[in-house]
Amino acid sequence: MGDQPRPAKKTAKNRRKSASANEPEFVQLLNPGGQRVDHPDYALDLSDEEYRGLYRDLVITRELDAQGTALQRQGQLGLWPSLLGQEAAQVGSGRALREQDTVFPAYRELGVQWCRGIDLLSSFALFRGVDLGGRDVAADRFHMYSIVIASQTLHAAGYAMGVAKDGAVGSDEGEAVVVYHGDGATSEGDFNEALIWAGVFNAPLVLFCQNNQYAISETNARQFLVPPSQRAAGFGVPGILVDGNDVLATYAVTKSALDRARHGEGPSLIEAYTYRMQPHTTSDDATRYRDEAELDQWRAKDPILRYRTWLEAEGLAGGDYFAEIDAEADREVRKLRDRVISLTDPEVSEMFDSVYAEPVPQLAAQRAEAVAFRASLDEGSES
Amino acid sequence: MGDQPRPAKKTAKNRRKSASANEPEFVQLLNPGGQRVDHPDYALDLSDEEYRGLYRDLVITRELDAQGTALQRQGQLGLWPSLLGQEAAQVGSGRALREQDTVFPAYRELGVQWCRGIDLLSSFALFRGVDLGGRDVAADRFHMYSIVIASQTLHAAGYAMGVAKDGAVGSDEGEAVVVYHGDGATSEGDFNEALIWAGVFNAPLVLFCQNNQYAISETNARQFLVPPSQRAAGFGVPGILVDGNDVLATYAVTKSALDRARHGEGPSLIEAYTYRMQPHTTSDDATRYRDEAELDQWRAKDPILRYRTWLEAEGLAGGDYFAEIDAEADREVRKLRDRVISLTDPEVSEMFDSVYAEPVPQLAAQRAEAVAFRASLDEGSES
Amino acid sequence: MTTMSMVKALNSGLRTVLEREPKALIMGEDVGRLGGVFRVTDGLEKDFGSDRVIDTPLAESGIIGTAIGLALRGYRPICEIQFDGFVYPAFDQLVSQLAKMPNRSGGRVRLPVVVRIPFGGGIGAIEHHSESPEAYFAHTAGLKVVACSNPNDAHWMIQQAAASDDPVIFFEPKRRYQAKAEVDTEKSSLGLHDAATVRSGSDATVIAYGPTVDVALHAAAAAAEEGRDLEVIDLRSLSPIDWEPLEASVRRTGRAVVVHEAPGSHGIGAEVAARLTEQCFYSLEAPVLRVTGYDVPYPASRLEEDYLPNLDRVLDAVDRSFEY
Amino acid sequence: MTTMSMVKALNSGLRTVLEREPKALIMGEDVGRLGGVFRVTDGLEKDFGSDRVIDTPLAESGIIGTAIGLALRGYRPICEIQFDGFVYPAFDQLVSQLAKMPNRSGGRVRLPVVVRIPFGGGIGAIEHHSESPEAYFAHTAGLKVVACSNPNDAHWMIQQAAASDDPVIFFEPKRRYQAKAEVDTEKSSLGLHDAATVRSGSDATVIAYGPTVDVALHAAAAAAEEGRDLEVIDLRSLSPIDWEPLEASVRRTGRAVVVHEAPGSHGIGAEVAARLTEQCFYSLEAPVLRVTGYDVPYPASRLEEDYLPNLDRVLDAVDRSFEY
Ligand SMILES: Cc1ncc(C[n+]2csc(CCOP(=O)(O)OP(=O)(O)O)c2C)c(N)n1
Ligand SMILES: Cc1ncc(C[n+]2csc(CCOP(=O)(O)OP(=O)(O)O)c2C)c(N)n1
Ligand SMILES: [Mg+2]
Ligand SMILES: [Mg+2]
Repeated sequence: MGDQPRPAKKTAKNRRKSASANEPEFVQLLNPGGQRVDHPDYALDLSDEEYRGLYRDLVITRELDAQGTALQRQGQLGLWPSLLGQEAAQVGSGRALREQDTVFPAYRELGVQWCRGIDLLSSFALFRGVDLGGRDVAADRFHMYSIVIASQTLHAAGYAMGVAKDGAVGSDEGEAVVVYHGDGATSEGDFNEALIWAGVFNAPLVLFCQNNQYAISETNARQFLVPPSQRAAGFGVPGILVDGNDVLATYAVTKSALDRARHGEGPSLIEAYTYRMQPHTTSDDATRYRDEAELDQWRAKDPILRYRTWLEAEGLAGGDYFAEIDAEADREVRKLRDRVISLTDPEVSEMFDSVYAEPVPQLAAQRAEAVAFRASLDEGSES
Repeated sequence: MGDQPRPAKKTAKNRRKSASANEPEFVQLLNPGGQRVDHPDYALDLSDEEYRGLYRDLVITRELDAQGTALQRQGQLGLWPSLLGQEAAQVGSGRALREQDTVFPAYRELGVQWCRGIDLLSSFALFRGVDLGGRDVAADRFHMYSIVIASQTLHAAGYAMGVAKDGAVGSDEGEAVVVYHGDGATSEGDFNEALIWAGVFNAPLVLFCQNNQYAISETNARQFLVPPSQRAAGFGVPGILVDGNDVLATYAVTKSALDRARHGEGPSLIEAYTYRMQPHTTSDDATRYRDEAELDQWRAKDPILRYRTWLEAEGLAGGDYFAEIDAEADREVRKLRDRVISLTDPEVSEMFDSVYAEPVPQLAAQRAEAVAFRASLDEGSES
Repeated sequence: MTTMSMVKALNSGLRTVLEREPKALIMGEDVGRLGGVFRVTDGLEKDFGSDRVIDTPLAESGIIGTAIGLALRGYRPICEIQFDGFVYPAFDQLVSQLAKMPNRSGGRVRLPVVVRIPFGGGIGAIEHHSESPEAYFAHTAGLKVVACSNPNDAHWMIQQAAASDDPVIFFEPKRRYQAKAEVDTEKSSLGLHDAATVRSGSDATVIAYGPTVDVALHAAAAAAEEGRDLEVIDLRSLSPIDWEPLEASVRRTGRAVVVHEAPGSHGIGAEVAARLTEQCFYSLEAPVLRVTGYDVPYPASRLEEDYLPNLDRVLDAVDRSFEY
Repeated sequence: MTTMSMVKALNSGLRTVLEREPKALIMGEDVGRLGGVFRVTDGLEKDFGSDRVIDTPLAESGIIGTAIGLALRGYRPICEIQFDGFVYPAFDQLVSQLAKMPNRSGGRVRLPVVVRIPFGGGIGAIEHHSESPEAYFAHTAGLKVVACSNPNDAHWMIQQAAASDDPVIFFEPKRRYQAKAEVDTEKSSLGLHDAATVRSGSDATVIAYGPTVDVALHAAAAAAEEGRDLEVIDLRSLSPIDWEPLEASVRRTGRAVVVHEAPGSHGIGAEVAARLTEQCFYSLEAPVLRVTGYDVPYPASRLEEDYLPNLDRVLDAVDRSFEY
């Protein structure tokens, strides 16, 4: 089996077939049953290796995320916002990124981070409370997690303006910027301002909305009458709705939007229609606002299951490969787990040392006081 | 001539004819040449008296506004934001309002205020600096001027939610709410949040955007790629673009949107395409950013001239009537002018008396101090 | 008298408000079906309907802006800001509109809006979930600002805030949410803007509010063992501040320490110190000292114990006061 | 030495920044073709192009949010907020992002963003055009806050702020914009965060910043005629405050009066009073007194002379100080 494009087998028949009553019209390349469907605007041309790689990413992402939940339950993390169910949205888009592209995440983008090949420890450190999520964002081209909803959309828009100012767009080597946000985020003024800025300044920005149906307990009905993918056009920004549980579709759609951006053709918005299978975070009790029946519906659309089915049907991978990936995931999880557990508490002084680039005398005095105070306590407890 | 609808004379021929290269596709019922044009969605059914009344409103509004500018130049006002050129947008929409409707203005809506039959003195008092624009807004159903751009759009959305909560919609007697804002205002987060709120809560709100082409010195190009009337749809809110210099069209379009709202059919947005013929305010120097040629283009679209031409052609009014209105405008202007000039300075105590409903001891002490201080100065200057 | 947590006390207070005042509304993110992330509004949507307990879009400026509009229409909205650190997107609507509109109107418009904000640290949370933004609002003319420190106050103050015709920013110390204490469900002896002497003493006055009242009380208990008799005053109202009992206390004790979680510089403690010094200059044996958060962004949770004022730091300050 | 207005001094300072620092940008509403409503950026778009002097959409959160993004990309944005009262929609981006992101990153990210804010009253303007919001920012850890009071400082401080790798909120007293004074275009003797003794005296210390420095100097001149020798210190930096010269002065004079336009309660004066009292307790002959705006929203312009601290109110406070 060569590296030619893998078209859907029964184009006309499969197309849109999957759309059930509660599914919108979206770009889909692989239906929940694991069958390839065609889309006139989105072809796919991946190598077998790449196809298998997506599976690996999906599985490892899911396992690492599950470990986040486990670590929180074991008291090793203060909080964990699970991405369960959203793996395809994150892996598809994450793998569509090129080396030179830059990511602005929200706070649930472990899968994207994984695809970028960045050490994931920082995200666990953040939720363990040993630091605030600092990393070398310039080297990583993956910015810090952003907790204040939608605030990062403006940072990304500004950054993308800077990319354009640098003349770093206009060719295949151009840089694109992608910002992740949720369905709830679209209600914040900042998100809408980001659309305006990106549009007016023709910034190479892709806004990637993971519409996981919920903003904590609130459904889409409380955020908008018309989905974000349709709102974008009103800002002069093309909007695309994609099956967020279809890793091939999210990959194809994101790649096309990124290419548009890197060639200087401006911003676009992708709405990945997906579902948050876990509560909002480990602090949330989702049984208060949704029922098992709804979860079951979405279980049937599981992004990994359908992809695995297709890989098998295509003969791209089988039991051995899947077992190998499971084992690798296990190793990754254990490695990370050990590192998380051995993360030690920060020094008191760290609270003071990064506030300003140019030191402030008053802070030096406070630092001394806090350090001395801790030392006196530590002495007290030692004696 | 009876009170039947007055259709355009040469329907097919006139329709859209007026749209020149730099005019968008908008609802127009009267072209710059003063000829009636038909629009399939917007009929008009006014009495001769009402048709004449619109002319009266247009002229008086223009003259009162000119007096604002004059008073500022004479040092009687601190500032004046002229509406010159926007009379049709304000009078058309203002006259479409029914008694029970409520208005949230920005800061340039003298014409709407006139149409509501409210004492205009408050707006002059505000710009004279004798108070902050307070009025009995509940009785007037016309709220205070709002200076912080777009902030009033949320107040109006909330108020309209309240109207719906009160069950005061759903019939011809239903209440509608209209909020005025500019083209620049559409860039603020608040404006976009107002669209979301109004949509999600199906509030009886009409957002009336006077697109006068400028936000101080900045043109539309710095605010949006796609005009506000098209943005609205992305929020599930119908948007309509209307010739803002055509009093008949702004009337018809606003009436229809208000009726929609009062019948419980939800919000809509009207973009009245018009032009600010004066600088932003009397403090602005518009020669720095626009030229006479542009002004000339818009002079040719003058809202009053075209309406007068049509009235004459229809035989609805002639020289005598126009002279009579000029005389009335003159009387109104002089009456108002005298009242503005005799507005006296407020008492020092007024700075303190309305801050809280329930008094605060510390403020009472500060009030006493300020009053005593002023008294000592006044004594000093008397002796 | 019944024993309950602050969350329950707030919940029952809000329930009473909704029962008695037909124009009262509750609005905010997740306040409906979920009952709020802290369950303060638990069960209220079920009992009063989603027309009175409103899950709003995720936009804080929108929450406050539409609450103002609802108040203009005669409603009395009680807004919840989910966490302290998420109030800032609403800042313009709070300080330029809610605070100023009644005065702008010459007193013709009143805006009976309550803005509930769970605040402060000590719960092991991530960034933006442990802020103490009260000084921003206390410095804003036109707002009233209060903070409850115990279930009884919470129960009554939320009702008084809802009854006020002025906008009230209502701070709830989230690390005290679950601590139980007695609530007198019959009547309240204090007004919304009264300070309360929660422990009498003669040697020095410790002034606190919200989460640090408990810290101050513990410090006073420890000091008592060392033979020092501390008076503890719960400010309760940060704007206006009820100066009389503070001044009377400091005139008696001659020493004062103010305790809050917010960074010290330009915090509430500065105003308390400045004003008390003005009013009690001859009585003071020592400057009014402050025990506060440091002038840094709230740190990662593993450092919060070092950031937060605690019993030892309060006692240290008392000692320093006695060194003068 | 040349004589120029503060507007011209800022303009030439900004021009120098744009010339020397290729990554510097100017952005805001109407800063381009119009040159800003106060003409501070007059001619800069013409000379440096609309790619470096950027007219932005009308949205303050967007201005600061995108400036942060540009800074993350290596640019050094200098943002203009058109008037003090319009900074609030940007509050979240200022206090939760601009202030905290460098610390969040563990110092790996620096945000060299300057936010210019024309502030204060006395220009006969309508509501929201005369605010003094400096205390909000001074209370925010992670920001630096300065205010210039004269053309020479304006000229140099804007360049120093632009050169700083920390975010700087830069307040410009708009009622002093047109007053001319000498500017040393060769060099500056002061750092961005230095306080300056602008008049030496031995009887009492008057502390001011921005627009009230001029008021304090006039008061000192008037006091001199009555035989009282006032020292006047211009704070210049509100965060951090340069405490040393203040403390040294107060130790000498034993009396201090702080003057600002913002409401007194929880204003900058509270911090100055509290801290000076802590540091100079034994030297103070009287409490540090404050002459400030009242605790009300900025009034209609016909009342602003009554609201603003003036020469007489400063002298009154000095008199009161001497009554102790
Ligand atoms: C400005 C702001 N307001 C409120 C919150 C509290 N909060 C955290 S996550 C969340 C819901 C976000 O929903 P969505 O944007 O759909 O993202 P998701 O969590 O579903 O990925 C809320 C309300 C916040 N972090 N920031
Ligand atoms: C939040 C805010 N930012 C800036 C300003 C300053 N300002 C006053 S009017 C104006 C332009 C408004 O343009 P637009 O909305 O088109 O209304 P127009 O004046 O043209 O009627 C600006 C920037 C303000 N009043 N409020
Ligand atoms: Mg979501
Ligand atoms: Mg405009």
